[in-house]
Amino acid sequence: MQLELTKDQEMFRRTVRQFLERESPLTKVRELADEPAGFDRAWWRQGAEMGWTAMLVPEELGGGTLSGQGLLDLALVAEEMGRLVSPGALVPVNVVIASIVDAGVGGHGKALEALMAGEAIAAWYDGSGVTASPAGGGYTLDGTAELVEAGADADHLLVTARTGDGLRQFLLPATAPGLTPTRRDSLDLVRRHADIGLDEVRADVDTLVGGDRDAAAAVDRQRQIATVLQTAETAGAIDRVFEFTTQWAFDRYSFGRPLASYQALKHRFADMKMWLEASHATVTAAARAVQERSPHAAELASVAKAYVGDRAAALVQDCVQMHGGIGVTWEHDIHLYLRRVTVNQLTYGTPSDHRRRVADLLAA
Amino acid sequence: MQLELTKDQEMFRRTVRQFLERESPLTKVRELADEPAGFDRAWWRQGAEMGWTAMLVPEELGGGTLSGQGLLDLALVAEEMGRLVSPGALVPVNVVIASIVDAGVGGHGKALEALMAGEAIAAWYDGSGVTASPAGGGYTLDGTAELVEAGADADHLLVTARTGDGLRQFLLPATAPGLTPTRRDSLDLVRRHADIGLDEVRADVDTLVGGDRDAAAAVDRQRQIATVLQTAETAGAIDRVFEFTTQWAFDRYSFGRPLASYQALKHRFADMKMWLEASHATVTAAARAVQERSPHAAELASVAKAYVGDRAAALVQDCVQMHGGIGVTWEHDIHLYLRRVTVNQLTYGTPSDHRRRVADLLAA
Amino acid sequence: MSEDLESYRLAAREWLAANLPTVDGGGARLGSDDEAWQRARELQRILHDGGYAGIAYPKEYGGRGLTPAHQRVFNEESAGYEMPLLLNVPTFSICAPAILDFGTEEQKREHLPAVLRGDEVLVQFLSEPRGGSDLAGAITRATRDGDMWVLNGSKIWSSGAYAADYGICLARTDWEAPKHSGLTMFIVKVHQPGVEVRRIKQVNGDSEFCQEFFDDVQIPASDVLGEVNGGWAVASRLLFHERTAVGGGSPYVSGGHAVARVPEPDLVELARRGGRLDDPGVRELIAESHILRTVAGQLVDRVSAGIRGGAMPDPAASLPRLFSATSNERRIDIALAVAGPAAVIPPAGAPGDLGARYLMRQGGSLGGGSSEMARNIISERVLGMPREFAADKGVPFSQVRQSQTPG
Amino acid sequence: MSEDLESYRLAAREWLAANLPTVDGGGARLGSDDEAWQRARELQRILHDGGYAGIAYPKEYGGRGLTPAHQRVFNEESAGYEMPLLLNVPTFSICAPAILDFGTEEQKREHLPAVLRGDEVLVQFLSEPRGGSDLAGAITRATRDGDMWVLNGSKIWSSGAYAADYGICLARTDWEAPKHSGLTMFIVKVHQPGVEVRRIKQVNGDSEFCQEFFDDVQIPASDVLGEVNGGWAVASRLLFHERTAVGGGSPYVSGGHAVARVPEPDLVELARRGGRLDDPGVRELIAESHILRTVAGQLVDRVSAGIRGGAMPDPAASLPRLFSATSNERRIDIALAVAGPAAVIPPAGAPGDLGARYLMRQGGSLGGGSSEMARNIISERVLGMPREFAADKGVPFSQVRQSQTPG
Repeated sequence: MQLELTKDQEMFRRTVRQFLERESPLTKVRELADEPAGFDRAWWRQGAEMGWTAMLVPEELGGGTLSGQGLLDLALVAEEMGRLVSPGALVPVNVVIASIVDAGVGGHGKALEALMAGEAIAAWYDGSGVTASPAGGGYTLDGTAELVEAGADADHLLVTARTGDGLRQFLLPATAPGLTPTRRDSLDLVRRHADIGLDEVRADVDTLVGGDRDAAAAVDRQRQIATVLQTAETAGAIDRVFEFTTQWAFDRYSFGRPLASYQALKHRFADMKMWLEASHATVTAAARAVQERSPHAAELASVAKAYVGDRAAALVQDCVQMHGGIGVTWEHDIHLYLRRVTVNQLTYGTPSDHRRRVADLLAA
Repeated sequence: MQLELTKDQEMFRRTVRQFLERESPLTKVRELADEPAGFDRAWWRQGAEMGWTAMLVPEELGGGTLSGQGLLDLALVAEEMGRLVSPGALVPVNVVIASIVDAGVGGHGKALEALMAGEAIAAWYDGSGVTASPAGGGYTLDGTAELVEAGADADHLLVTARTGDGLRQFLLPATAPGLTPTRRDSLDLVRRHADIGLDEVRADVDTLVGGDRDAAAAVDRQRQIATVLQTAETAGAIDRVFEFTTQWAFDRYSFGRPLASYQALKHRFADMKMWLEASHATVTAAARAVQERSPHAAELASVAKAYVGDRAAALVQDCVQMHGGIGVTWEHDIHLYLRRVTVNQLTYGTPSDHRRRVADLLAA
Repeated sequence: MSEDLESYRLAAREWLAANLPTVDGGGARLGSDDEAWQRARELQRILHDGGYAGIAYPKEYGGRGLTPAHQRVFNEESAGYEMPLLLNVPTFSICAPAILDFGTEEQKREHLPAVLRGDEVLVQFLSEPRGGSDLAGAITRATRDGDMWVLNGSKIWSSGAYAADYGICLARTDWEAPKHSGLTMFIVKVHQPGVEVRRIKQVNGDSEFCQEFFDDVQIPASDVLGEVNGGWAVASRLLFHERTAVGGGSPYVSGGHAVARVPEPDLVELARRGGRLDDPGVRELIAESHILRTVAGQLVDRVSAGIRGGAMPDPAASLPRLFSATSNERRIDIALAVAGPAAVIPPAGAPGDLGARYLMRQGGSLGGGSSEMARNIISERVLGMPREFAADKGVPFSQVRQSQTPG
Repeated sequence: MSEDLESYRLAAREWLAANLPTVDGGGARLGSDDEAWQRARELQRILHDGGYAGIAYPKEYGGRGLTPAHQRVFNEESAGYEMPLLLNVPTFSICAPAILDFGTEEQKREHLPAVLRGDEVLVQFLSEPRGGSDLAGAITRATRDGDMWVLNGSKIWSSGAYAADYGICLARTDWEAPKHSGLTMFIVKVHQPGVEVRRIKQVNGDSEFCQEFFDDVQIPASDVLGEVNGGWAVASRLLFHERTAVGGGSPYVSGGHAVARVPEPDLVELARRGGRLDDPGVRELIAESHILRTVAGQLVDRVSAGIRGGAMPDPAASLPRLFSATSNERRIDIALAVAGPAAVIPPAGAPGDLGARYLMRQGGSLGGGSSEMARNIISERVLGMPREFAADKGVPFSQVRQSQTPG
């Protein structure tokens, strides 16, 4: 949680929290586990109305922020979603929205509109598994886009492809001939990933996002945004886990006194509190840097992911341990959080990937 | 410490301990810090008389063991030396002795005799910084032997050199023309290392150890012996540190009760006790495997070094922490131990080197 | 003696080859269902009839009266054969030994031969929903009623209770005594009126653990194990047997492992599949995992020998316990790091069990007393440090504060 | 206000350029010798005469009466200039603020202007050889004798005491009261009969810390700081100022850092020198170290803002303290791993300070209260968990058990 919120931000956060607590409490999340997409489109539309898809869009395009710093505002949504292990596709939808806006809307106005209205969902692929070959004024795309969040459920796919001349990005409709998504299982109950096969997919020039130039810088920026939102979500998740585990330590008695009175446990809670505050600190710093397009943005985003990725998982596992046997039962909610932070840890770059990224920047 | 000692071993251990406590207590070790070689030759000869140089030599060559398992007996000496951060050159002398014995004594009888009598000291280099070029029936050696224990003080140098046709090992007198040792500083107060320059050093065929065959297997065996003795010494050192730190925790009162009554500290002592026993367990297992020339000897030696190297340093640092400010004063003895275990950790292969070695064996 | 062991080994080898089916690589057949339990009973019957059941149990109670060394020899030989591993913990290595230690002659004759024949499966009823690791804080109550005791309350974390015949159950019988002095241990028939066994689903989908609810369950007075209000002595002994078994040092374990082990993930293979086997960082992780596993085994050997030979006190059994719990946590973290995202979002067709293992990472520290309890035991009973302040010490149990929440 | 700050910044920039020498890269000039202390006093005099001493101290005691924001602005501008950093801790940020909080009008007028002129250096006399982190367990005694107090005993871990003019000294004045209620704080002249200051050599060769021996030292009654037997309130305040300073949040620190920092080892350079800069494992370690340092700074910012804004309680200052202590330990381990054997056995001509740093690795957790104390504070005063049982609570201090060994 950012420490100092404006009044607008405070109110917005409260609104989002109330909405999530009412519309997608953990009982609902458990139910959604059996749904293919893991979330409900009507629910998502309500979120879009609340502003979940507007924060990275300038006012003249129908968007708007609370504080003038859209990414910080959006991080509030991510944190609240983390607190309730919410479903949805906050990261890819907003990354794609930001990409369209950054690149100049061009022919993607209708897609942008649908995404902002919550009528459509987008997926985003930034890996190196797809190649684009020039063909008939446009390109033909081939390969496999692995591990795409919401990949089987999205209406639009922003795909990064390699060419002989750098990277290009294309915004394709999910219905494009030659696109074949295959769902993957996930540890998370409601977050969905798919591998998408691309077999001679035709991509005309008007599907390009950012024009026919190297998209490397755009991809970097997209990754930074994804990292900020993902780590903010994780920070929200561990906030909540730490809250209810601390409460448990006060309520639970062993040998006639509460767990919270045992020094060995107190010290572990102290360490966890430190990890928690440090996680918030680094997420906030990364969000600011990315928002301001600071020259350190890439570095600070990777710092945040490497730190939060590892510490959050350690924190939740330690909280499981604090709960004893009940912490590993299906009935207890803590595993929902452990699933989410673990999936977050390993997607959009593992902590190890991000450490290597930081090293590249340091040794450059 | 091996758990089950024979009566002979028990008595031997007691004798060694009494000798070290009398002749080289920590006050003496502090004095020796100012001596170039870091130890006294007369003291070393007494050790040799006690058997420090005999355990890896068969009876027919004037050696002998206590238990029939010479390396396990010798590990007792190493442990006791660790307990008092003793000076001396136990590892290189015994490695060189074992190498001569293993290879067949040949023309190295006098050197072996002098080493066993404690009249001479040997150094050993197993790195890749020296090349041997055939010349006039023998070889010419060039290069730098880095980080050689007792390198500037030894009378004999067993040097491993690369040829176009595998490795060779030569036993050279320290006086050989073209050998130039340069001392290096060390964190340890009495253990000395040097870099030895080799400039067109003439090595006749009779200086070869193991003949004119590839010495790779011999070097492997030497490394195993070095690792066992070094980790045994470290295990002895942490034994002693754990002893006096535990005592400190009982004696030291804070808020009207002993440190040993604080659960957070008790739990750290429990972890340390676990590391300590695990260290002894893995050292003993490695010593047995190397003694028996088990096919797992190389693996278990590296397992021991990787485990003990890291845990011992962590244990001593944690014990420093338990002592508070006094633990980082020159006056307190604990830094002598920290110096020794740290130098042991990083020489004869770092824990990282040994992990990579284990991985090579696993992935082969 | 050692020649005797050698000939024993050869005879066992021959008998095993002739009487038991072999199993593939991964070791024992896993199972948490009724079929697996049924099969374990059948296998035990085969062992029994062949003279290989209860090798270190006394002859008068259906065992063979041989030494732990004979059992070890047999265990070494039985590697690769299908064995009734499900019966090792708690039946053979925890519950039956406690009956051997504390049972009346009648109890021993009733239960032990049946156990060794595979006819009786035993389970521990110790933990309680509000109790955590404070077993002596039990609030399940037994009230004397003539020749019978009447049991009410609930127990939890009993492994395989649904398949067991009897539970060794700790209940409070005197509320005005301090906590340890008001407990009694009972041998309770599981399948009888008033006992409800509910299986607990765990995050990895297993439902081997159970919770039991007791509603006016009738227990004959002759089924008290040990003394009335002397139940804590029996419970302590159960805990000792449990630590020993989990630490790998029980003389009553039959077959290679105390428990049916889940096969280890092959990190070299995982890294190879991810194209990362040449990465030195990944290689170090793989090695670290192997090193921890190796040292864990070496520590079991050292501590078992130390306790046997008297060089270490019994509670030292907590050392390998703590090591295995903490190193297993680290090793599963390593497996996740080596596998990367495929660990939690497996590609179609790939095995997806690594993520589930990660969710259960704490399993080793929760079963058999937590790592925290192990650290208490090591510091207090191995190193002799002062005991933790217990707010419930010497106080009538009726006045002790209890948890606000079950779980 | 923010325009005021901007013009203040410009003026400071100009003044600094005109009046202070710049220093190279590594930042402040290090020193633990008399010369360095002398230089610090001179520099402080220059600042004072230029109107930049005690920016956030009240005007009536020689300060400038401006806001912490002004001090921060000045600190930002002073980066790269030679500054009297030695005076920051404890003089400016711990001792003088305590005099401001608790001193009589006379004491404030006597000491604070002198401090801000660079004429007085202060030191804390809190820890004792047998005391560890239990500061309230002090057994150094002061006995009233007419208008004077007579001080006997010993203090330790006072940094730079040999160069200081006054020590803020905690002594026991009532042995029949419980520990916290029988303490009094004194302002003790260091260079006077009966005070012996002995420098303590540390493992890295530094001898900045001292031990003091008091033998019938005469203290005028007017030099009591705070109330007689009310010394613990003053000590608590000193500790608060210390946590704040070490955590980076003191408004009284002058210059870029609270303390003169030893330059960080350059891991990229270390790895390059060892030929290991291309090793991915080594690269990850280098990054991990950088990440920890970065997050440490981010946490300082967050917690400072949190305490300033009231979102966090004061004791939250222990969070960045604990982070910096534990992460520095990890970072020095990393430096050692990156450098390999050259860290502890440097080649001829190479710098050999990494090994010495490793020996002092615990420095950060020992100074300013140990990491254990930080964890107690966080769990008890930030999270509100129950306090540790104190065996000396409410007991006349004369009956409290003491350590068997000094140290």
